[in-house]
Amino acid sequence: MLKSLLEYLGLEKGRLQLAWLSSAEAERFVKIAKETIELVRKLGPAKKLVKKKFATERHRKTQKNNEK
Amino acid sequence: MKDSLNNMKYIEKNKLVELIKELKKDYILIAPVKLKNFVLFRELKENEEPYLDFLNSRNSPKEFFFPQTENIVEFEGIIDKRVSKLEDIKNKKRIILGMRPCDIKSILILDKLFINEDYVDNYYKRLRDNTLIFGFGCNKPRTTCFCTSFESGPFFKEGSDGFITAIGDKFIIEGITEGGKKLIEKLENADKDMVKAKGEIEKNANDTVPSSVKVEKIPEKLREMFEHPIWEEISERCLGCGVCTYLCPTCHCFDIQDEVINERGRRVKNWDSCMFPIFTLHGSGHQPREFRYQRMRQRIMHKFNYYEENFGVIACCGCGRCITQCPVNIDVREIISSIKNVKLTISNEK
Amino acid sequence: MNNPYIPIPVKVDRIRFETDDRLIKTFDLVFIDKEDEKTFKYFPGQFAELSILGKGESPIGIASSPTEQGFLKFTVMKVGVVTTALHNFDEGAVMGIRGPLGNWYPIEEMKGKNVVIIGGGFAFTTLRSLLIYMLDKNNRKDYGNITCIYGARSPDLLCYRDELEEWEKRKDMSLYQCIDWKFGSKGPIEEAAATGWQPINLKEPKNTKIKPGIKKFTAFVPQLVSAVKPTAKDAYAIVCGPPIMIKFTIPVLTELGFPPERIFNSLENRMKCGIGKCGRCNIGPKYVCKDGPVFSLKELENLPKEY
Amino acid sequence: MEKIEKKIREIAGKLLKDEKVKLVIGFENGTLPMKARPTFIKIQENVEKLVWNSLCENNLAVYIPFYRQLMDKGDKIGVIAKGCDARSLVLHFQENVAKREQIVIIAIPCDGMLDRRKIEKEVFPNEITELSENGDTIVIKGKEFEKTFKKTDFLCDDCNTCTHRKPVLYDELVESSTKESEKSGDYGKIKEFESKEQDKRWKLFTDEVSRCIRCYACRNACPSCYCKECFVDCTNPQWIGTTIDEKTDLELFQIIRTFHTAGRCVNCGSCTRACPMDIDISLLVNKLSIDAKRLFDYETGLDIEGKPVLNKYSEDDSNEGFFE
Repeated sequence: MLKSLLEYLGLEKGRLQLAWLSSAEAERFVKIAKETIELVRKLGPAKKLVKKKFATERHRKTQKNNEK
Repeated sequence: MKDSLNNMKYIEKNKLVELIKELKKDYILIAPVKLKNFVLFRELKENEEPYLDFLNSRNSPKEFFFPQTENIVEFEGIIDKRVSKLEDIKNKKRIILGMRPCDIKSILILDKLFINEDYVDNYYKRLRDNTLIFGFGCNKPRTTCFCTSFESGPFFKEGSDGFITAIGDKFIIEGITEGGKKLIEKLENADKDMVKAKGEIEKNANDTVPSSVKVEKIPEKLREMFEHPIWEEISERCLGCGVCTYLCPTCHCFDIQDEVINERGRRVKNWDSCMFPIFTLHGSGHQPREFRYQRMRQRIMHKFNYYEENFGVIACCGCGRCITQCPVNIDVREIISSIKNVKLTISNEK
Repeated sequence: MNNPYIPIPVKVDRIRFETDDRLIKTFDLVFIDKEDEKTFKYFPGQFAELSILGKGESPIGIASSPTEQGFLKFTVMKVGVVTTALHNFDEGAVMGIRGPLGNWYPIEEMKGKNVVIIGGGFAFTTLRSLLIYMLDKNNRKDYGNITCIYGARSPDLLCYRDELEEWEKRKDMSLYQCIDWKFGSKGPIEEAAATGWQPINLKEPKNTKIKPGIKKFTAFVPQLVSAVKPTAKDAYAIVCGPPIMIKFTIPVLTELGFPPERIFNSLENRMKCGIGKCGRCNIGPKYVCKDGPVFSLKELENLPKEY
Repeated sequence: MEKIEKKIREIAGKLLKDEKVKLVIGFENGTLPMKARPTFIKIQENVEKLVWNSLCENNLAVYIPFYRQLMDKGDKIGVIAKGCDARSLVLHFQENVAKREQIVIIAIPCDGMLDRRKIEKEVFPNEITELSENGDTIVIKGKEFEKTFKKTDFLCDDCNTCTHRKPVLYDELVESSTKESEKSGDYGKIKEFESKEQDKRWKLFTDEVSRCIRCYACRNACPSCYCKECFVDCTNPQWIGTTIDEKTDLELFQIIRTFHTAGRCVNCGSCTRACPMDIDISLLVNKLSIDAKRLFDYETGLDIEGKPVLNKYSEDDSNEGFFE
């Protein structure tokens, strides 16, 4: 339901992945992890639900200082 | 008289947009804007027009002097030198256009807290000093307005740098302070008829305010009522949310919080509300205001007794926002009148 | 323009554990900019906001006395986010401080008078400041007899134990200490007695005859006050401790004849700004941060009981 | 309507007189023309205050957690309950907020409540000073106008889509001619939103939430939100930032609060109505209810013996969204 809600609100499909896993399923874990990494790579860096304003404001300032 | 006539200017309503465009070159312009079906004060964006046919705004313009979130310190990593956000506060002058007299009164009330001989809140003061306020007379007060109960009224001008009155298709603008006068000096002078019409409206204005509360002796009486059972009665339907305090133009309690993201951090002042239990919760778990009635009591006491005792003025301006927006319709006018009706017995008088 | 929200940079000079439960540490802070030291003028009883950027601020009583030069001392219990961060600091760490804030003990008014200091647990901090201040060789002559009654749950929870030992030996003050082992889980009264803590008549503490030379007892603070019977004549009582201790000590002092205007308490409440603006630490119209933390009993009697 | 009012007063009066309950929570007339508000009747004489009309918008179950101490003493509480209030009470029974025998449910099948904001919009910016109800029509008056509307055109969205107007559980039932909503369970607003493009949806959602002032009225008006310590108030660890200029924290607050009501929300619309900034919170909570129904064929607050849907596991639960 969480996945459905987030996708409904416009977060990229696949940004959240869920799986039933037992501690004995090592191979499946590796497979799922790899697939997820692959998927997220395709999606690129997260832009939504990332603290934007504050981080970028500071970032800009630091850049300016560096230029000086 | 002659001098005061010179300070009376006017502008056609449909010319206001041009004036604003002109002012925007040198000033940040804050004005009411229509959103969905309510009106909010905010900084006018590019090409955004103010909406002046409003009763009062949903939010209170106090947020332009006392922002809900305001950086007080910014830092990177651990600091070993003084850091201050003060230099960064935009020095660009601001104009608040169309602020209602009740809201201006609230700023005069807040001044006493933020700028006093004990300590000066520099952040508040800086914003205050950088802002010109153009008040806007209330031709149509709401049924929940009771500003006249607090030495104010729909055409109360104290605190305004200029004052706008809407008459027909014109705005009459009166310059009050030097800054205000200067801003409108290029406008055309109002003629005698306009000034007369304006005078007429102002004359009977106070009678147009439909609602009132009698606050005489309330502060003194409240002093004796701390232990009174009335608080439990009044607060029974309270949900404990922060609507009343966050929309209130005189509520000023705040929290200080630190926030760090990737080694960059800031310390901020955030609005806080005495209606939230966490407001007074001690680190040890001790809680001086555990119950809803204690928090409600704090809110009413703070406005109508403590503030009066500390600063000589009641911290309410009669705007009615807390009444219209409370999810369960708790009405401060009713609270005051029930306080008035309480008969103090000997046991309440310590 | 002086900005009351901006912390003054300080360096943590020295850290030591105060109690054996390792929850209380004392920090000596020195100003990085020596100019700040000159402007930071304070009196016993005042507090300051210890400020750790990224964590927040915590109001703590100043435990050092203005007569001690070169550092500020704070004794801090690990309870919340800020104090935990502080406890994790190493010597040499840099942090901030805002202050001095609040009012102070009536050091002027008490001149020429006897002073009874009553403290419990780690709330002894600002009382230490007061004691050091009055015992200072330049100030001692200004005050009459000084009696100090200090208690904690167990001996290892008493703060400033080195100094307590010194004060015990001093001729110009009397120090009484107590622990409440009997009531805790540590052990019976006999065991305490073997390590030097003498029993008193707990049911009728008034009837306890204190033998000269005996200065350590098993008792709660109010009972010990009752047993010591400090004279109220020309005397001030300064009380600082947990609320429960204050609650039971006040009646004892009243019975001994201390009038409300000569009993002083130091209170605490949740605070943020420390300068009477943020609106949470009020007791009635008074702000603990600005109008307090020191209140006379007489003042408190006129305020609502909401603390 | 008057009949219902009379009956409510009768039942409440009798319960108080016979000392069956200590307190009846119902509605009284408010001080605003478009508002009835919660009231707390403790003595029989006061039952005359009780009213019933299309302005009784609050979900009264929200008050139950405040009376735990009273109930622990063995006292009972009477609650005037619409369909949604009753379902919230069932949730409270399921989650041990109260025991079934501690609450006397006085049930009223409901016709849906009016949405103040929809009506205000019709006459904006003027103020409505009077509202009267007459069967299916409402009449509003202001200083310079008078208008008549059809009631069903101005119901709250959540009342339109309501699936159980008739209370599912009760001790006393006040009969009425209520019919279930024609649009019952038809979340057109949600479907419309869903059909938009992903980035458009995100923009709409973030724009809406950007007005949030963190007054937490949505949380406090919600009968399902009764945690002693809310995640937004935790300081150690601190789950979410405290500011309003960092919009991500506003978005997170709404998403997480919504998700905390997943399978526990009765879609009473209290959150949406309480919001002073007119944020359409039902846009989020309705979606969860749709999913609960779609994935687990579950509706909140129907079965007192049952458990909220995310509290139970069955082997044939839907695995949608999980890796195969």
